[in-house]
Amino acid sequence: MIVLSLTPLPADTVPLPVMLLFVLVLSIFLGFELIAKVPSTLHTPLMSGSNAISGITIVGALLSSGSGNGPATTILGTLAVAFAAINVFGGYLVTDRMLAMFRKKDDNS
Amino acid sequence: MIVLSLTPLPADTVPLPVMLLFVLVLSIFLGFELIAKVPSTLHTPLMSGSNAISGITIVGALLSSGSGNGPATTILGTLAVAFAAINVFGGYLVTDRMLAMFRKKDDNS
Amino acid sequence: MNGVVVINICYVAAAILFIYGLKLLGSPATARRGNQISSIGMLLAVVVTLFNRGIVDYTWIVVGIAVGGVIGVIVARTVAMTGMPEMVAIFNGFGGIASLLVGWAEFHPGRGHSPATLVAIALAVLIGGITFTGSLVAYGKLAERITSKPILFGGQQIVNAALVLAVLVLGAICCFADGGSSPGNARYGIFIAIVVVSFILGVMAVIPIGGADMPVVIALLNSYSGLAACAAGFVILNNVLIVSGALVGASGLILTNIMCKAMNRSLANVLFSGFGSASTSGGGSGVQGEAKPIVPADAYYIIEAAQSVIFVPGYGMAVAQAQHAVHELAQQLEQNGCEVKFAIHPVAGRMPGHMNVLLAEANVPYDQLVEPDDINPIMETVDVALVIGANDVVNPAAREDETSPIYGMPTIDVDRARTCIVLKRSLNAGFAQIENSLFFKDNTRMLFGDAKQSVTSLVAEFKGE
Amino acid sequence: MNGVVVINICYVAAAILFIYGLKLLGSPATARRGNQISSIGMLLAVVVTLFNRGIVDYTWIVVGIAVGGVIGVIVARTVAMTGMPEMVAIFNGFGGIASLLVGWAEFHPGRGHSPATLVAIALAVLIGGITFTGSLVAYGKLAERITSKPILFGGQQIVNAALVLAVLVLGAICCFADGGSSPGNARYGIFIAIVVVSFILGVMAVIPIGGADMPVVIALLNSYSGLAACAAGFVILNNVLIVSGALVGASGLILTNIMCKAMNRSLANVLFSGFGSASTSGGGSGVQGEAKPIVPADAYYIIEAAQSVIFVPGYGMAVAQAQHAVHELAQQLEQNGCEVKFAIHPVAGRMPGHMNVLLAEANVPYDQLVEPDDINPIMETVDVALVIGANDVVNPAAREDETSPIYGMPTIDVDRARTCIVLKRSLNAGFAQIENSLFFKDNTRMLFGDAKQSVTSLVAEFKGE
Ligand SMILES: NC(=O)c1ccc[n+]([C@@H]2O[C@H](COP(=O)([O-])OP(=O)(O)OC[C@H]3O[C@@H](n4cnc5c(N)ncnc54)[C@H](OP(=O)(O)O)[C@@H]3O)[C@@H](O)[C@H]2O)c1
Ligand SMILES: NC(=O)c1ccc[n+]([C@@H]2O[C@H](COP(=O)([O-])OP(=O)(O)OC[C@H]3O[C@@H](n4cnc5c(N)ncnc54)[C@H](OP(=O)(O)O)[C@@H]3O)[C@@H](O)[C@H]2O)c1
Repeated sequence: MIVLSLTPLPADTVPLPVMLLFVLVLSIFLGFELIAKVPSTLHTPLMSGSNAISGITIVGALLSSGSGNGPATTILGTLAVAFAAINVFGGYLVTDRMLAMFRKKDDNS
Repeated sequence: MIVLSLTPLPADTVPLPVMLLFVLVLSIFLGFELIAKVPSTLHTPLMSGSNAISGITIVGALLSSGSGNGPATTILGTLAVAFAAINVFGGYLVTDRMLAMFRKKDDNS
Repeated sequence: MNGVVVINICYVAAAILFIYGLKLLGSPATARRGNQISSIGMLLAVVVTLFNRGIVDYTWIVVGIAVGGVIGVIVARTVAMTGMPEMVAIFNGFGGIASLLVGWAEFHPGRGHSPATLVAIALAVLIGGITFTGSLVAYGKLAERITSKPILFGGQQIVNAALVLAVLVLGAICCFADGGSSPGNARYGIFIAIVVVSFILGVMAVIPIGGADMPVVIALLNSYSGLAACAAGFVILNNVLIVSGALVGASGLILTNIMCKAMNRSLANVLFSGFGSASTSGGGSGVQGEAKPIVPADAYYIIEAAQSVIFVPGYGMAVAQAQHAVHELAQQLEQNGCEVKFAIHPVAGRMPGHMNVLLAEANVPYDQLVEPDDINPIMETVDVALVIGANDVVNPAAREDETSPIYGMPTIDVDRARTCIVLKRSLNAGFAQIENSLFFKDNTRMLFGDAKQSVTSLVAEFKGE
Repeated sequence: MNGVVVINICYVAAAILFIYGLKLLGSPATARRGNQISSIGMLLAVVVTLFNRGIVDYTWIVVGIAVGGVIGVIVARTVAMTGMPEMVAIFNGFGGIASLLVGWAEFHPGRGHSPATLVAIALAVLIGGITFTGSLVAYGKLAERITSKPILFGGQQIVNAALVLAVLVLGAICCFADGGSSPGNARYGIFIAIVVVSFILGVMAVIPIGGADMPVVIALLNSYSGLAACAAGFVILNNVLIVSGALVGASGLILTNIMCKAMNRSLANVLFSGFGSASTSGGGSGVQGEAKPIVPADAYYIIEAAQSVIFVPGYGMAVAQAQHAVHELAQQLEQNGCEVKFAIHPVAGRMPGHMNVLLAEANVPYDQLVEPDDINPIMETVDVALVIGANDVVNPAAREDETSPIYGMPTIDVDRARTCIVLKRSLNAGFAQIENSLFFKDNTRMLFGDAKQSVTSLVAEFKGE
């Protein structure tokens, strides 16, 4: 009764790009839901905050910059690291600076 | 200057279970955002509708039922198909029946 | 692009349809289309699966779908709107058992599994099993096939703890012993033991919970049936199961949470306190004063003169099937120049949104329905509050009596309306088994009798005019 | 569990932190914590990446982070709140160029790529390049380093179409010729051509758009910078880039959409119509009647007697840096027993939420801010509307004049307040270059002069009492 078989279920082989597509689609939906809830008061910090998040491309930049794949890759990667780092540091800090200013009625006067 | 290397970037090998975990996490967040928006008027259809969606396990059931991996697997799989099909057919139909009854003021009287 | 890629892209599309369908469920105007879109997603997922080259024989698939489909269609066509809670309960169970069987079938082929897959199988079986028997018990309690009182016995805690321990130990052995490489009879025995213990656990988890709390249990089991599908998704490494399971899991949890908040109780209190057992029940009639009965003819004079009337339906409206008569009365009142609203408490009836569905069935437009937060602030301006078979959700004890078990629960404060007319058969308590001081207030009148009959007589008075 | 699994689980955690951070941005009370949580996610993503065994040399990484970090910190510390729009514009550009460089570096190593990867690289370069130069032009227009008028020339459409065609052809050759197997000099040349054309496209896309529409462009470019990161994520097959990129992409698109709605124009109209070019501008002063000027002393008597005052700030408040003075005046009015609110139009100023940030900087509590939908219905009950350097967002032509280019745009209807006092330097038009009939209404008084000076004189009148 017990048959030894290794029937290849398709999912065993879900191709990585398809999985990434799945992640993309879910993130887009989630992004719309989350951001639609941000009140207009916070739209400027939202923009500078998403500047900072778009600096995530630094992850790819680090891999190139440190890969040791010859000077061209290193130069391009290092430039990318620098630009992305401006976004990350500048974006988060300026957002924090702005948000620190938002107060409710009872917090002041 | 051009070096032929095949530096293994880690991402090339993102393990499938980790990808699935990623999908799970994103779906949970998305689920909470979406369902928190369903008004209380629709909570009963929401429950029967999610009954229907949980019938998605029929996908796994089909693979077992039709796998030809011996009678035990076929029986278990076929039972699973039947139960899941009850959920799918019953869930969607009853939800539709309910939702067809919801009317705005100007639709009637 | 090979077949596997196409199949998987279709699964992505199916998941998108589920998500988009749920999004449309956010408004009554688009909800029906949302449900249809979701069902197209399901169709797509099923159809592409049939193209999987792992499937060699379609005979039993057809049989399974036919049997399940016919049963599903019949149930969906025939179930009464008042029977929704029971139907949802039993369907949750079917979802759970299906996931359990998928895990079992995957365990069965006799091939070795990685520990990770074995963990996923064990979770699918455990959650699926608990969901299955738990849902059957919940169904039995709701349908009053078994007592709706909490079933408590000595040493219950100890038995439960032993069961949980057993399932953990069995699970660990099943998943990690000798790396899962060989199936073996011993392992199979352990597996079957896990199945059995899961079933027992499901029963034990639900019997100590009183019938009034079944809606919470059902929502929780709904969530579990989603999690079981998720676990099955990790077993067969399939995305769409994981996404859908997570959506259902989130849905059940949110509803559970909403109900607990509406009852001002914690989930732990609902699950473990034996709320509503003999010891807490009060039962019986008027010890707090004298209730003032009224006959339909007199009630008619009151509502006929009213400028604004709110209806507050409760479980009794479902029992009496009075929703159509209620709508007729509302129309008579409106023709009479009176402003009519329906105030719906989130836990009125026996499941979330229960009253909304019944009123929708009776053609009451949903924009005439208001929530407690909207109506309570202007309750003083309401001439007559007509309570149709509601009890716990209008109990002023929640505001006034700190010793009451429901103290702090948000209610519809009908006692603050100018006049309140309560339609029920007796002075008996509601499902929470708590006395209701509303019945003895000065501005309350009791219109005894079956809700449908009482409402019909009121309609007759209007028509007789 | 090996290192790769750990690294990838950390990426999942980083994505969760980004998502949770954005969720907390949903309320001003939790927004700051949300931003901090998001930054922890970024830190986590960077740190685990450093553990990647593909990284063999940290020298240039340290240099890059140090240079970028120092510049970022300095900019963040020194930028004035009124300079936010310019800063966001230029940062978008940096995000775009970083993604372009990542794609380029990945193309460079001289190894073969699959067509799928080449497509991802081409997209990262294309979107990144457009974002970069487009943002620089937008920055220039906002900072008025280049003319803020639309730059239009004959044959523009044809040039643009040719560029788009060129990039498509080049992209197709680069990705699909000989299966991408060899890098080769020819392919590299084509790749560089794509980079160059992307840069030109970015410039061409933004120059025909007028300065008043730059906020929309910036939000759209914000979205693009996210999409570029997404594409880079497909290049290096990394989840966290895809998730974050999608979040940013959604954010930019939603803001774009909100602004277009608030202006009652379609996105296509904003991008392609050359709105605000010389031909549509009206310029100049009063042809519609006579404006009634007022001096601060008289304005003081009006507001001193008012029971309720709303402030309607616009871009002129930012130019005059008048926010602190405005808050002081509001406090004086409140001490005087008057009810004060700030009505903020969604496109007042030069970016969404611009006025909110300035008022927050001046310590105005955010619960004193109201939206047009809240204040318009009760405008008749407002004694005085004080318009501080706003123009287009209070233009009654949007309601009254069907021929006006802004007809149908929702405004703050200050002309329906009992009295309206407008603080600006002249009768000149606002950024949309449209006449404003508000200035000539019976109940409008013009308090000419720099907004800060005018407000300060009003405060002085109060204090002089
Ligand atoms: N809906 C949910 O999701 C949910 C969730 C969790 C818990 N619950 C619980 O369920 C209860 C719901 O409250 P509720 O106010 O709707 O109902 P209830 O408190 O259970 O009271 C229903 C009342 O209806 C009356 N009734 C029964 N049959 C009737 C008939 N044919 N004609 C007229 N009256 C009839 C009964 O009184 P007589 O016997 O005197 O006629 C009874 O007191 C609450 O305790 C709530 O906590 C609900
Ligand atoms: N915020 C956004 O997100 C966004 C997005 C897209 C488009 N826009 C556009 O930007 C415009 C925003 O409207 P708005 O009403 O805020 O501004 P506006 O229409 O641009 O008008 C600003 C007014 O401020 C006055 N002003 C300038 N400097 C001043 C000073 N130092 N003291 C006093 N007054 C001064 C100017 O008049 P004088 O020269 O006479 O002083 C000018 O008319 C709209 O056209 C909108 O469509 C904004």
